[in-house]
Amino acid sequence: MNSNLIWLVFTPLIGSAIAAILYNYKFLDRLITFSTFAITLFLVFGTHVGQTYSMNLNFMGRMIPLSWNVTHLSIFMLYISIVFGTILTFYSLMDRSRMKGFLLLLILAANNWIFTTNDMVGFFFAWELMGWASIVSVLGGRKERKSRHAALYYALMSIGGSYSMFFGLFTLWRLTGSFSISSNLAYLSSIVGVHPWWVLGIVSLFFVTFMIKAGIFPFHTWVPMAYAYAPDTFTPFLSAVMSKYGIYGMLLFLPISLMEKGMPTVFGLPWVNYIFVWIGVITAVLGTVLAFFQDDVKKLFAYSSLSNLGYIVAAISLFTSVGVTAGIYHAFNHLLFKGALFITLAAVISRSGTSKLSEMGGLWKKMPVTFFTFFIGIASAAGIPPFNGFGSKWLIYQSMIKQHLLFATILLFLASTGAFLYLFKAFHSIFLGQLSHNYDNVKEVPVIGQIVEYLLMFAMIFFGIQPGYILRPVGLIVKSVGLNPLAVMGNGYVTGMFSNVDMPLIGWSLAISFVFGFILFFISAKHKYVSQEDNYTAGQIPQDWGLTPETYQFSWKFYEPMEKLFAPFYRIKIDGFFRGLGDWTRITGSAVKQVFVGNAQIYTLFAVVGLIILVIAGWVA
Amino acid sequence: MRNDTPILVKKITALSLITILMVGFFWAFTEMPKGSSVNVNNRVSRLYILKNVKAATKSLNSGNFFAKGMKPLRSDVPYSPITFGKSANLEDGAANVVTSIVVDYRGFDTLGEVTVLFLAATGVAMLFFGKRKKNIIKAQASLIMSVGTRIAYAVILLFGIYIFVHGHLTPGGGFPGGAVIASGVLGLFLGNDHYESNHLGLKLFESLSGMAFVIIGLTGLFSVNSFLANFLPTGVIGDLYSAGFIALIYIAIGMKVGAELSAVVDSMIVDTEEEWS
Amino acid sequence: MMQEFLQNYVYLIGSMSLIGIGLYITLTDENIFKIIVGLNIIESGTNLFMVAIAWYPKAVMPIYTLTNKLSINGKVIAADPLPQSLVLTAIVIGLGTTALALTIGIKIFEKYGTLDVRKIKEAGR
Amino acid sequence: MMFFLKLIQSIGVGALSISVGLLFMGIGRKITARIHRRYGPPAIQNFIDVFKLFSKNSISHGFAYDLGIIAGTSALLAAVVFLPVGQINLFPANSSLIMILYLMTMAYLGMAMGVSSSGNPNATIGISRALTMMMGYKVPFAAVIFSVYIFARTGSLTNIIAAQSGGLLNWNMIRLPFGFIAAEIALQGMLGEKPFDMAIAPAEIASGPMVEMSGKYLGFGMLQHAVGIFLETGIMVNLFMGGAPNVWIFVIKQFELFFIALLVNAILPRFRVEEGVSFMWKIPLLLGVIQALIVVL
Amino acid sequence: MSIFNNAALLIGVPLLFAFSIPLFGLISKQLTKWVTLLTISFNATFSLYILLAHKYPSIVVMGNWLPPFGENLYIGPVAALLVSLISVMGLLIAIYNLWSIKKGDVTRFSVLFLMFTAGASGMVLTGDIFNLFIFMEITGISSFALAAYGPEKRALGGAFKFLVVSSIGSTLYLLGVTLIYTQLGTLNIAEIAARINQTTPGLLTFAGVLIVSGLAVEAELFPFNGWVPDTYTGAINGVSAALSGIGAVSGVYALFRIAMTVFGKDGTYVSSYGNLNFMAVIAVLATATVVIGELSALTQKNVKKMLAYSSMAQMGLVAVGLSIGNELGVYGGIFQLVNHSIAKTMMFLILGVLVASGVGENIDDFRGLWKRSPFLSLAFSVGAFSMLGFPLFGGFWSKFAIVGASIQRGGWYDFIIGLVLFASIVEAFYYLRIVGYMFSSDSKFPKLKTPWTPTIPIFILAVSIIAIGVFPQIVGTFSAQAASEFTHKMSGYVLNVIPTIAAH
Repeated sequence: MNSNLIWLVFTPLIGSAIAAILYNYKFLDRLITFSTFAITLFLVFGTHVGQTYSMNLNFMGRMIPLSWNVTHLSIFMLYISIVFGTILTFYSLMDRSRMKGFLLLLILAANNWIFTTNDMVGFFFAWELMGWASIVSVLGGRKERKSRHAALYYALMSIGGSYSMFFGLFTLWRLTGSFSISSNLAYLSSIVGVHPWWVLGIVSLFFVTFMIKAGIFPFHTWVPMAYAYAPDTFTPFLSAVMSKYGIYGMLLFLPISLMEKGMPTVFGLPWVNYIFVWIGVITAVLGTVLAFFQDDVKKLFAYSSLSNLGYIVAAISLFTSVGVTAGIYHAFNHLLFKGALFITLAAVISRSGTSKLSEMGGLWKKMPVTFFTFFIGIASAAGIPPFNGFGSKWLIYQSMIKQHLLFATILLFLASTGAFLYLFKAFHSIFLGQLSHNYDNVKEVPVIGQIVEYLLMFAMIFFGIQPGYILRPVGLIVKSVGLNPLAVMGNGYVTGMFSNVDMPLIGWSLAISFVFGFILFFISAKHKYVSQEDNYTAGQIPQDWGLTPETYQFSWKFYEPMEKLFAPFYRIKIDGFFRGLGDWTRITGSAVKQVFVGNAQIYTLFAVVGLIILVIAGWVA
Repeated sequence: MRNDTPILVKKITALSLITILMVGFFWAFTEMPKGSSVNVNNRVSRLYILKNVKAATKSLNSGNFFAKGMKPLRSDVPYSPITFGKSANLEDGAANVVTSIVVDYRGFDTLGEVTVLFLAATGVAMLFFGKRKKNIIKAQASLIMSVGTRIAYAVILLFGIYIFVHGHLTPGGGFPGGAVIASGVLGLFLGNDHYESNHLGLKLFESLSGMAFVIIGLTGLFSVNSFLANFLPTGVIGDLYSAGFIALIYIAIGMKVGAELSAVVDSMIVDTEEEWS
Repeated sequence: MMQEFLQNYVYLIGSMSLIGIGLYITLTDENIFKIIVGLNIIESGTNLFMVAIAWYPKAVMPIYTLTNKLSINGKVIAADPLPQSLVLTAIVIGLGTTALALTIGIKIFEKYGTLDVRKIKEAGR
Repeated sequence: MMFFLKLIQSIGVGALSISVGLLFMGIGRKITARIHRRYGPPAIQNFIDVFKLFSKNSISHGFAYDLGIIAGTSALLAAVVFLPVGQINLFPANSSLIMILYLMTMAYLGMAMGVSSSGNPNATIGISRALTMMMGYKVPFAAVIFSVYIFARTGSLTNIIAAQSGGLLNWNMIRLPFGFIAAEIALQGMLGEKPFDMAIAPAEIASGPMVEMSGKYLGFGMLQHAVGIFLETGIMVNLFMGGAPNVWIFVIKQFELFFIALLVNAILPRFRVEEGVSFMWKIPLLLGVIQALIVVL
Repeated sequence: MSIFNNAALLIGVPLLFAFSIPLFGLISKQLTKWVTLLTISFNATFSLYILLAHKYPSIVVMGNWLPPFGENLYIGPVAALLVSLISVMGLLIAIYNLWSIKKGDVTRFSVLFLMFTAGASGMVLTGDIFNLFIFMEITGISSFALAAYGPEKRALGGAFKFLVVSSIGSTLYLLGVTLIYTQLGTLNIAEIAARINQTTPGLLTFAGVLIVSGLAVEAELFPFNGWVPDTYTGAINGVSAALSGIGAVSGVYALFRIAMTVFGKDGTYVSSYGNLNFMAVIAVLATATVVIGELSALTQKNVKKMLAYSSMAQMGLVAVGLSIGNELGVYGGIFQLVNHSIAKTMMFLILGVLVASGVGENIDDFRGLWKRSPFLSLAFSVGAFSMLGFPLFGGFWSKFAIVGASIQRGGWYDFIIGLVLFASIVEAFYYLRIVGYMFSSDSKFPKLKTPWTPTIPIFILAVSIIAIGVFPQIVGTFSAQAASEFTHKMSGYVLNVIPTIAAH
């Protein structure tokens, strides 16, 4: 029966092949993609923790064991990724973006493989498959040149990452002679006390890969480009699911830090973990700061994703029970709300035809369902109770304070407040404010899109007030990595270190106060609806103030004061390093090219010089 | 080193490089066997000279050829003394040991060698391919020249044929013979302003003689079950009709080389104009 | 002394000098044909070197004739025939290469209009 | 039964917060007027205003406008029930400070959504300023909160109050003086009083967020401000002044804090937004960080 | 020792037909191309038969003189695999040539092409160190002439550079061979390999330096590879394809046959006798080649030139893999050789078709190619992905093995592979840039009409890349056997040729 683990990988591959054949027929392609996701979901229902499977791959006459092992973490990740994928592909049935279903299915196959495999060969293979399929997927964005550029950038980062992992896994293989993840991890844990630097080196090779995939601080530069210029329907998957692969990988390796007895500690943390907490915090703050002034809405939310992943990394790096719980919980929450946000963005962009904030505005009347989904999405993302983003953020703060990481916590809080700012900016610029006359004929998304949006709304509220449904499996994961799980008092409770939060209570409180608000609203004097243009400044023509209709919408420089505040930040070009590296390589390339001068004589000279060097070497040796 | 390096720098660099290289060479030669200590008996040539390769093979197959430490015992291979004009049915009948190596023991090299020459000639002809221009007469050949070359041509041709036919007995063979023949053709070109070689004939000679070589080789493969094996009786050493297929091959080579070099001369002398349209 | 030098080193020095001269020409002369000549000289040096290793003092020619005994008491006294046959091959190969090189040189002169090796290149690197 | 009891108590707390808030606003107007050598309106003027506004017809710009403005008040009311008010502590197990702060954010979101959907750029400018300012004061306030968390080893207001029991010297105000000063300055920003009132700067942007409000909408706005004052000063009282044994003392303590804010408001001019934020990130944040270092080390 | 003399036909038949092609040329010029095609297809069939029917290891005795006395061909796993590769590539390029070679001296071109393929096969097959030189020259001379073919003048310049450098190289090789002969008195590779430690170490080192330098010219290792860019760029595309898909294969084979079998010292990692470890020398040269090649290709705007530099770099990668010297590394190297041969041949052929249909060689001309010719751009991308080591494409497995082996070896190979991987990122950049250009939609030009003849080889090659990627054992099985031959010089080579050499 355990062979269904294989089918988890093969079903999407087969689906992908069929979809690839039919890819010219967009609807069929999408339909097959959706149904494959649904079938895979059924296969996941048949999967349970502790299932293992192994087979041998013949590699140069030597058998390489491929093995599968379902852990609590893997089954959790499988469920959340596939359920989200199913919803997304259902949404994509009526979608007009150029996402290729078969590529998504390839990613699904890699997804299932990554989450269930217990050998590094399979892990690496799946990782590569996932990386390349996503790179090709990014290519189909609306802005062709930019998406090509983004895909190239992403590809280079991703190749760099996979080479790093390549190096790491073979180094482990050299040391242990095995590719099995679990036994290699056990080996690393066993020698970490003896050779901490070795272990650190090897693990950091893997971590570079994971950080690149998740887009953590020094390697975040590809994220905004790739997210922004990917096909609109693919971006939700990229942000919601694919960024979690890096987190998954980090979670695999983090238990080693438990054993790091030989390492000096800072605030009770091994210093490596401490550094990672700071990396997470820097990512969170950086994402926030950079998100403020984006005019491209997808870029804005890409930076937002960055920021949230910073939270997750900071939390799981603590490797305390609260920290890991909070990290995984936030990973789930981020998947849900950022998925929902990007899906609504896809809906908006497909209707309005632009992703520029300064060109949109006032769409709330035209697309009410989308508007509400987006509203709840940003409420979740801002961590407003009782929606789903709150609990995890709350736990993250607690886990940080528990370690007395005060500055880090303050910065995270800054990031969170900032998040509210840019989220509102996006909200305002898309849905609120003046409706441009370009969008007079914009309609709500088709029924399928609305169904998905209702579903997502429901999910965000449901998992907000019933966090127990997530916290219980998270608790199992925490237990399986060797930490004490947090107590789960009930489905509605988030249990913290210092206090508890009763989410349904907050829900009730809000609901009742809303009822009172509405009662007050309806019993008081009448109101009448007027058009948006009928307002305080209605008598004036914007042009008189030197304003164009775009700037009248006031999203042009929403946080202008902040620009002055953060000016020093902007002077540090974060991706300058990578661009510099690229430029340096290019210049070196041009210089090296000069070696080949095109003169037969000089080529002969090279050969003679080479010969002489060898002769001298032989002489000396 | 760049294209615009001054010539002096270039020369000094080249000189110093070559000096280092020469020093290296001479240093290596100090370890080489001196001229006075070269011992053919330590080399595989001993077997070729004494024509006891078959005996060596037998000893090899019985495992006695290589001593401990994989040192070959070439001097221990039994041999029968060879007397010129008397010894018959040797494994290789050529009196000229170099020829026996070139054509028989290492005949495959020679096939390759012929091919190289053939390819060079083909390449030359290919690059000069095009519409033939009228011969531009650079200098009128004198009467003596034009008559003399024609007479000499016959002699040279005959001499060339003699050289390759006697390849297995005397110094010489297919290549020198062919070259001699080609020099005759060159003489014709120099002596006659309007001389045109018979292209069809050259081509036929070239192809057929080359094919003959391969076919002889293939005959060996099908009759003696080894490519380029000597399938003819070797006769008495020193006889003209001896040494099996060596003479046949040398005739083929001679004709081929003669035709090829003539063709090279032809293509180089005759001006052509390219046509790619 | 002199004899020993002649026996041991003169061919080697000769061949190496040829190689050196050829290499020098190849490395310094800008004329294509001179470069080809240089290559040819290198080849000659190599061939001389190969023949030189075949010969040793008092060696006889490796041809059976009525008067020429190649072995005395089981000891071969002839010059080594194998390098000689190799040289034969090498000469022919050198001939072929030279012919082709000359042809290419002629065609280069036709098309580039120059024999300067520095000018035979494309604009973009 | 329990549910209804809590419900009624909650309604009571809500009503208390509204009335105390409106009262404070009225007193504030009076005091400010006296400082400005004016007579000023009566202290209950704001109650009158609210009733008046709710009975007037008004215009609206759509359901988002309605919803947002209702949400602004309701969310604050929902938050206020978790605040321990003197002896009234409705949900002692559930009074996490961070939770209350985040729930307050809902109110800002609702308010901002409502006024922005009107499409008036002045409102949006006001919102943008308000949010920018929020970024400014939240950070030093967070520094202080986390210092208190670490100091008291708890995050629940109930427990923080309990930790300060036993007299004046146990108050965090005394124990964490730098933190208190920082929080006090942050409170000035939270209340939107001068020098941090750039969001509603009437002369520049026609009262900013309130520009499109009329009738009951403005009424809701006033209610929200009232509850906001109650909630924010209440948090400060609980954090630094050891809570209160009963409601009256609680209100008096709140008033002390509000009074300081009023005095500052009355005498200081207004900052520009970026000046305000950078001020917040210099002095209060520095104080907060000093406090945090003292606590941690 | 099993003797399989009929395999001499692999050399004999092409020679016979090469000599006879001028006669066919008298009948019809087009016929000669078909003769070439059929001859190479005989070679391909026969070598595939040898490979698939597992007729190896066996030797082919020439002239009935058993090794080490006469000459012989040795068909080991390496030779069987590479001869099949060379012949199949030759066959596919010959199919392409049916369409592409229409002007000029078609007859002689056919002869040269046929002998180029046969010479490369001979180089791979031969068991005699001097015979190797002869086949090197056959390959060399035919490739000089082929490279000079074509109406463009740059062809001549490239061919001349190739000729000069290659002449120096073959001279060095010949000197080295002579030095070895003075020591051991034999020219048979197996005997030399077995007795290499009986030589004077100093002279051995010197001979090794000469031979390695000489062969490095053919194997395209820096600094002996100056000719590569100009020659590849100058030659017509079919010839460039042959040079990278056939010539380079035999060059690398020869280099490692000498370094690993002749000079090699068996061990966990093959090293070499003499004062200098030639495997290490080659590793250094190869790394330099990879880095310099990729960096030079980075800023190329001319796609053909870029492919040329990339070809050089890929050969460096192959050499890195082989120079690691354990089974996994050699496996990876040979696998990479096969992959590179297939992919680069295909890319040059595609370039040829494109150039013939009026698309320029410049990278800007590739803009929007996807719309103009979907098949060609897809195939080109497949090749590029294989080069980059995209999973499910052939190149993945070989790169995987090479990196794995170098890390397994550790030590300074960690550094080498670090450099190589850096270079691979550079490579990824320029290949993906082209792919990106091809799939952009901003093209104003009409659709291309692709003739069907050249699409056959391109299609076969593209399919085989994917097939190898999905089922790596297609090549992997043979590559593993080849690795075992290379890494065990006595049991893999010497004893198969001269079984009684170690009788004592």
